[in-house]
Amino acid sequence: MVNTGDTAFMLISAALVMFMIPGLALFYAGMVRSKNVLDTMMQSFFAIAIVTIIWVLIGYTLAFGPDKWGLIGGLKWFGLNGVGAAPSEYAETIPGLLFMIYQGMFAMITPALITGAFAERMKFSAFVVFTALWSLIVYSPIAHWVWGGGWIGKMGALDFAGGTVVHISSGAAALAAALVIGRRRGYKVEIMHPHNIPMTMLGAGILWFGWFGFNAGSSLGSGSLAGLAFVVTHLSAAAAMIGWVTAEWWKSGKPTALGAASGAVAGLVAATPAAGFIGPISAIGLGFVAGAVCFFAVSLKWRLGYDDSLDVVGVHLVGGTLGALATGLLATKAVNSLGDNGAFFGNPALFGAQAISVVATIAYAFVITVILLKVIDAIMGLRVSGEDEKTGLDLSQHSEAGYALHE
Amino acid sequence: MVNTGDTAFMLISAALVMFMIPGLALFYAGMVRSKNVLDTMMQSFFAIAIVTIIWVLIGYTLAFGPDKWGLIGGLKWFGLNGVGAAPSEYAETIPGLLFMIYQGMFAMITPALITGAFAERMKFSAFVVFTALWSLIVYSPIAHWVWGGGWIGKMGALDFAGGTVVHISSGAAALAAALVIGRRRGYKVEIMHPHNIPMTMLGAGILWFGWFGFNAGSSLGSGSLAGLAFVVTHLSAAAAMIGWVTAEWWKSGKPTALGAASGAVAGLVAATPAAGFIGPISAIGLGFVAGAVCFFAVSLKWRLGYDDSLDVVGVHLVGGTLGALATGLLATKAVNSLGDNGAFFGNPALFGAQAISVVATIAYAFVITVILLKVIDAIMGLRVSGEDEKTGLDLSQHSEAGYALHE
Amino acid sequence: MVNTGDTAFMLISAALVMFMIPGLALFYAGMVRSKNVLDTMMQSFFAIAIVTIIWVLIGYTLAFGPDKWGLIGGLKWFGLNGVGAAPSEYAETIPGLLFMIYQGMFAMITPALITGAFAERMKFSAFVVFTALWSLIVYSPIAHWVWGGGWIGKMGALDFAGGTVVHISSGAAALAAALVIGRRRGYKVEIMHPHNIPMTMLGAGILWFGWFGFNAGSSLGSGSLAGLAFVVTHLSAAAAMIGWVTAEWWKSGKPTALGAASGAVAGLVAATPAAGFIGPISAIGLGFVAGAVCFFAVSLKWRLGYDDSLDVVGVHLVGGTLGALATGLLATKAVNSLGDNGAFFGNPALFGAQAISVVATIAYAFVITVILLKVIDAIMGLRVSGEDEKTGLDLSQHSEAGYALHE
Amino acid sequence: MKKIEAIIKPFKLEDVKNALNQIDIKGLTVSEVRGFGRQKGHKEIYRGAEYEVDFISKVKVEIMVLDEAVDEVISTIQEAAFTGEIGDGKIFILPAEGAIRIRTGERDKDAL
Amino acid sequence: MKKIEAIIKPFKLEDVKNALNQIDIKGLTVSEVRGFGRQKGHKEIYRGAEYEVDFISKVKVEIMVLDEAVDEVISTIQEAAFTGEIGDGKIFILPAEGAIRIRTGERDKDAL
Amino acid sequence: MKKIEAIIKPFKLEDVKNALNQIDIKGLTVSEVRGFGRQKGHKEIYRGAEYEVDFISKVKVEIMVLDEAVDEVISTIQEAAFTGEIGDGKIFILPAEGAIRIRTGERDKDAL
Ligand SMILES: Nc1ncnc2c1ncn2[C@@H]1O[C@H](COP(=O)(O)OP(=O)(O)O)[C@@H](O)[C@H]1O
Ligand SMILES: Nc1ncnc2c1ncn2[C@@H]1O[C@H](COP(=O)(O)OP(=O)(O)O)[C@@H](O)[C@H]1O
Ligand SMILES: Nc1ncnc2c1ncn2[C@@H]1O[C@H](COP(=O)(O)OP(=O)(O)O)[C@@H](O)[C@H]1O
Repeated sequence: MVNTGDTAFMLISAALVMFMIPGLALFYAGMVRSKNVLDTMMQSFFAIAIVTIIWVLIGYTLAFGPDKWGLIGGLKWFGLNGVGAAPSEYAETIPGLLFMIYQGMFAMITPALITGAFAERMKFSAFVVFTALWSLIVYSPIAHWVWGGGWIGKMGALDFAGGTVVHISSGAAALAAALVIGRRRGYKVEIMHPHNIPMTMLGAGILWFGWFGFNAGSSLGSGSLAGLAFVVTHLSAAAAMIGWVTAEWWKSGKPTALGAASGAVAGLVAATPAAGFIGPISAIGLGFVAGAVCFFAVSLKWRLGYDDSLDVVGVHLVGGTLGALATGLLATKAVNSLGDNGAFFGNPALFGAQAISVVATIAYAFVITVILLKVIDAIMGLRVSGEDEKTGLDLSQHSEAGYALHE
Repeated sequence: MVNTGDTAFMLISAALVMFMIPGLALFYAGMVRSKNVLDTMMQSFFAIAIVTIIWVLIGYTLAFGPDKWGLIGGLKWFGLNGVGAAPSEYAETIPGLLFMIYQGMFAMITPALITGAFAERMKFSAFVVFTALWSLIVYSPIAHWVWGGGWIGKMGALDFAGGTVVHISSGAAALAAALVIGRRRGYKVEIMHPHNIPMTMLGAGILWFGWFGFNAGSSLGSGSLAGLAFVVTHLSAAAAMIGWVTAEWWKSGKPTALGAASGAVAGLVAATPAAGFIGPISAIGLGFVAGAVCFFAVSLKWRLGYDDSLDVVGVHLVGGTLGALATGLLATKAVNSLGDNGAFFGNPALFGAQAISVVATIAYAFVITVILLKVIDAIMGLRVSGEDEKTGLDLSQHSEAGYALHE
Repeated sequence: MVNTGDTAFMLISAALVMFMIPGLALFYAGMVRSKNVLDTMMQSFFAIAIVTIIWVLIGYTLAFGPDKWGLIGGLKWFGLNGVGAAPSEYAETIPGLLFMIYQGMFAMITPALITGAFAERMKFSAFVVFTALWSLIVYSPIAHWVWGGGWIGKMGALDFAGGTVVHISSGAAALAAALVIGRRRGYKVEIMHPHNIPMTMLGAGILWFGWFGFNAGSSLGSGSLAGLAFVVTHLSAAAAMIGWVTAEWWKSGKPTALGAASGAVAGLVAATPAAGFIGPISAIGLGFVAGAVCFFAVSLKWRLGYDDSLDVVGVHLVGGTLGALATGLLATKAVNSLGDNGAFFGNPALFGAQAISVVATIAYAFVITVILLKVIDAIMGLRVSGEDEKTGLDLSQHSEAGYALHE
Repeated sequence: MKKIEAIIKPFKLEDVKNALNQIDIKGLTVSEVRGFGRQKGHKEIYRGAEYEVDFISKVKVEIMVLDEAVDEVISTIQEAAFTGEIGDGKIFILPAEGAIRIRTGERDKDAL
Repeated sequence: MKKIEAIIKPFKLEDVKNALNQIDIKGLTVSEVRGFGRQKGHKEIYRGAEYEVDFISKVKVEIMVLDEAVDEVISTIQEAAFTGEIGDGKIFILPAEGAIRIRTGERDKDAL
Repeated sequence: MKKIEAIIKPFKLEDVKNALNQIDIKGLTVSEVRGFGRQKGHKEIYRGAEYEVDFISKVKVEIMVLDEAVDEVISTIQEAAFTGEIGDGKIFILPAEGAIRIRTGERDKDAL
């Protein structure tokens, strides 16, 4: 039966997750050069549009429809047929439509996260095709595996709010994308300063705010579990900000604002799979480690030579993996009796399940993304011309300039 | 009796609608030249201040007080006398004061929407007087007609969240204002680039987020109806983004970021009257059409020669009219038994009622706005001097500069 | 017992208060010179990080643990021991962890408010140490006095949402900080324009939005009291915007956008202690006076010669004091039977209690802040070198630039 | 060869560019500047504090021209940038010794 | 007639403008520039990657003056812009051939 | 003494600076400009309205050099800024009469 309190919380949580996407647009756009600011923002905005339509027509039923062989959902809810006021089996106190759209917001933000990897060089048309297909072929299946009655969920792996489904899948896809599309012109030669760090910080602030809807909302109702997830999320973000800034203060001699913003996001990512399963003090530990580790992870790209423009791999793949594995260690039924115990609480099996879910998600997302991009490249080309890249994508792809001459 | 879940949702919804106004300020301000950025933002901010005071003192009772002749509310709740903790007859599960302030947020944003039409040239003092009077003489009566027990509501016309009350009224007033105040200096000669499109996109993101409070909140409680309105709103916005961008891609050869943001807003506008009355698939259709139609509508101003600076007519008048009429076609009791069936569901009478409500609202808002502006012009002057317009309104009206020299 | 509606509202309220901090970062950062934009933002962001950790480990129990001598809380909840799903005695319908984190958000924003006083010249390392210690030695005790069972609350003084705890304490600390750290180089000689007023206005919009969580949320549940606090907050902000702008229009001949934003914040501050205790019409009066008074208060710094960079004293100390005293006049059991009557409603004793609470808070916060800063100065130095100050804190403290060359 | 520098009001830039275009000037370079001169500045107010700001936004147009074109360029700018109000700006003439087109290496006359 | 160009530290602009004002210089034009010179640049750090940034924010002041005023203008700027630290900047002197006030058509001496 | 002004493509700035550095040029000043020339502008579209925008972002590099260094500086810039496409930009040579280092009062050769 629909409960007004649960529904109120889930309505707002859905709105909050949607608000994360403009937040992400700002977070990313502040880090690119000003000639690419609009293209970067528009990729996030347009991901909303594309995925919304795909999700309501078919993505939702593929993810949450009746399970087929543990791999994919059936077509029962094709075109939202039968999805309405009545609660679904997944959340028995909120309207079925609301569960559908809440899950849809996750489907939207996931491909938007990937855009950070190929920022400043992908053709907008290729981006559109890629996002549509990726959502169908990568996102919906993985969501089904974990949350829709598929094999990962059945195996007993825990993912409270999308550590594997959202962050690892997009992070692995980002790595694939960075490798397939290649480096930006001038990478490692020119200095590619973030053009507007306050914009990035505002984006981080919006992300943090919206993440409460993302993680606490994943309890699918209002109550103690939501409260726990809220607290774990916040503590992890705060601790990760300290972790990142401490690491860079020690390493480069300065605490940076971009580092603080990045650290917070890393902590939010790491908290995502764990939020409803671990205690507050564990959250602080997890966050601190995630912040420091992601700081070192983003510098890997310089050594390994791939150009993941905005560090989706270092933050989302690494942070998400860390969070998913940490859940296998730190989870405890003491805070959530519907959860499970992790290795530190006497149940090493959970860690195993977590590790399998991580590896499977990375492998699937990486391989399918490579194939998808290669096919798109062959058919329509992935990358703008060198001239267009130098001019900037705002002018070349959209005939717009982000900022006009002062008047 | 006050229900905590309903009240929780309405408290946050009221906050979300309020947040739309700074969002609107950014949406508009990004599109003006940098010399007018503060004046543009301040008009939206100050609309909050002016209308808040007017609304609590008298506007609320004029709109929602006991009906007089179907035309206006009585003075029973003058100065909020008798408005308190107890629920009003309009919303029986939330405190009366909360219903009052929730409705007040609608009253505030409506004149703020109009400011886009006369941006970059109206005297700030004239704006203040206009906004105060318009709220009293135009907004409160129309709100009464539709929602307060007046003739439009009695006639059976549907307006879920303000298609007529908010968007058509402000859109018609915008057309009147653009005609009365005349074009900006240099219109069609100089290039008047938006000075900061990322700012406009952030504004669109905030508007979208807040619109969930606007439309889902218009169910005046938490539950299935709010869930439906939420989904319809989101789908319409997403589909309209695609509609607008597709139309411009086809017409001008490029998909633009400003187009994506504008399309989303057009879809939100079109969904407003329909949100609680139509199904999700209808919402996609409505949104797509609204996006494409509004794209063509905004270019009308170039042909017809009036200067509606930020396209209030093309987006709000056209989008609102489309949504109101579409409600007359697509509404179905299958999704909301308290609603009605539209022409496509066997009840052409609804379309008639919708059409009458649209025409009446346009006529009333347009005529009264023209008269109001002419009177204000005669008494105090509407428009800044040519010199002030060239200098910019920030310096001439406010002695401020939006942006300082880099230091 | 946990109520889903109350919990839903408090979850979102906690998120809203957290969102105020990035809002504050923007509000402040828009007013500094562009060379200090990141340092200013980062101080607010980092205050979240530092205080979160301190709060969960020890600050919460010092503030809300079992009362010791009316002065401080005991260590019962050290490290959140015993704080979990069960409601605390302070809020019986929401999870204990949620009450803890909601209060934590107040603890975070309070030192962030102070940063406006020493903006553009404090060493980042000194800021970190100061914030950590201030939170422990000043914030937690005052919160205990007022809300945690301490002497001010027992005396019968009212503080709905933190007029003394948040605004007076931070405002008094700001005055202390401005005096101890001294003026910025070039103060009164160079023109120190706000570098980006639209950023400040966006910040004000976010603050206003979040303040609904701050004030209405302070009813600790969803219902009529929250509705009242919401309305009082909004009306006070709107009226204060008019009060400030009217005063400056009369005094300097122009209504400014920065004035509108500042006035709104002043009104929000003044409403904070009063929100759940006074009626709507009183709120309009309070707001209007607060706006006008704070306008004049900010100009005091020019006469008295201290450099409170971003007017924390004029807005938070003055506005908070005004609100706290006004509560002693305007409070009435007619709107909240659990509140009290003020002097205007036959109970002058309340005004006395309010006055004592104000004086005690100012005295304690001021004196301890002076001592703290002097000690920190002696040990590690408070202020950046003259060269670093001229270069700007972004480069000198963080090796970052807020904005890159246009490309 | 001369270098002409004109400081003009920003909203006159389109006019000046178009006028120069019509007399076959094929290149010019523009930058945002702030000018101080007879045109009085403006008051700015921030939280009640009033500042007299002397600097006014202007645009600087730089054009390299052959000696024979100098007069025409000057009179064209003068006409196109004229409003008759204080602050219309100045045109400065500086001697120049050469010009090179980077792409081709062409020099002087051929480089313009 | 000469054109004086001074590259100075941004926070010295007010001082320089006021000093020039006192010796009766009635007009000048200012722009934001980035300088590279002996003053060492600074390190910037973005997500752990460190960059040595050579360019430093400076302000360029341009003043057209009559020959007889050149020395006074130079020494005034020199004094007002002086801090004694590396990076105080330079003053350049360029020959100029004429000036025109757009509003009136006045030339040279009368145009300044 | 000469003043060299080069208008180049923005993404070539690092290259030009480094190349000049290698021939021992110790100072230069850079500013953002917008150029109009043979390189065709671009279309911009705002809500369906299309505009032909003629101005293109460029960077101006200014260098004071001694007469004997002029040729080397020019050829260095030419090489470093070259892409071979229209819009690579120009180098202008202007006569200059002197330079002063504000910090020390050194003049001309010693001031550079
Ligand atoms: N001596 C000068 N050197 C350089 N620029 C000048 C000089 N005098 C004026 N200017 C520039 O010309 C602009 C217009 O000058 P102003 O005296 O205000 O008006 P007018 O050109 O009508 O006499 C100034 O804003 C400034 O940028
Ligand atoms: N040869 C030059 N040509 C043009 N500008 C120069 C030249 N040398 C220096 N500059 C400018 O002067 C500024 C100050 O020069 P710098 O060598 O750093 O210090 P100082 O003036 O104390 O010797 C530089 O940032 C640059 O803008
Ligand atoms: N006569 C001129 N005076 C000043 N600047 C010029 C002139 N001609 C060209 N420029 C500048 O040089 C830039 C490049 O010129 P353009 O004609 O586009 O290409 P190219 O240098 O390859 O011939 C222009 O954008 C403009 O900034």
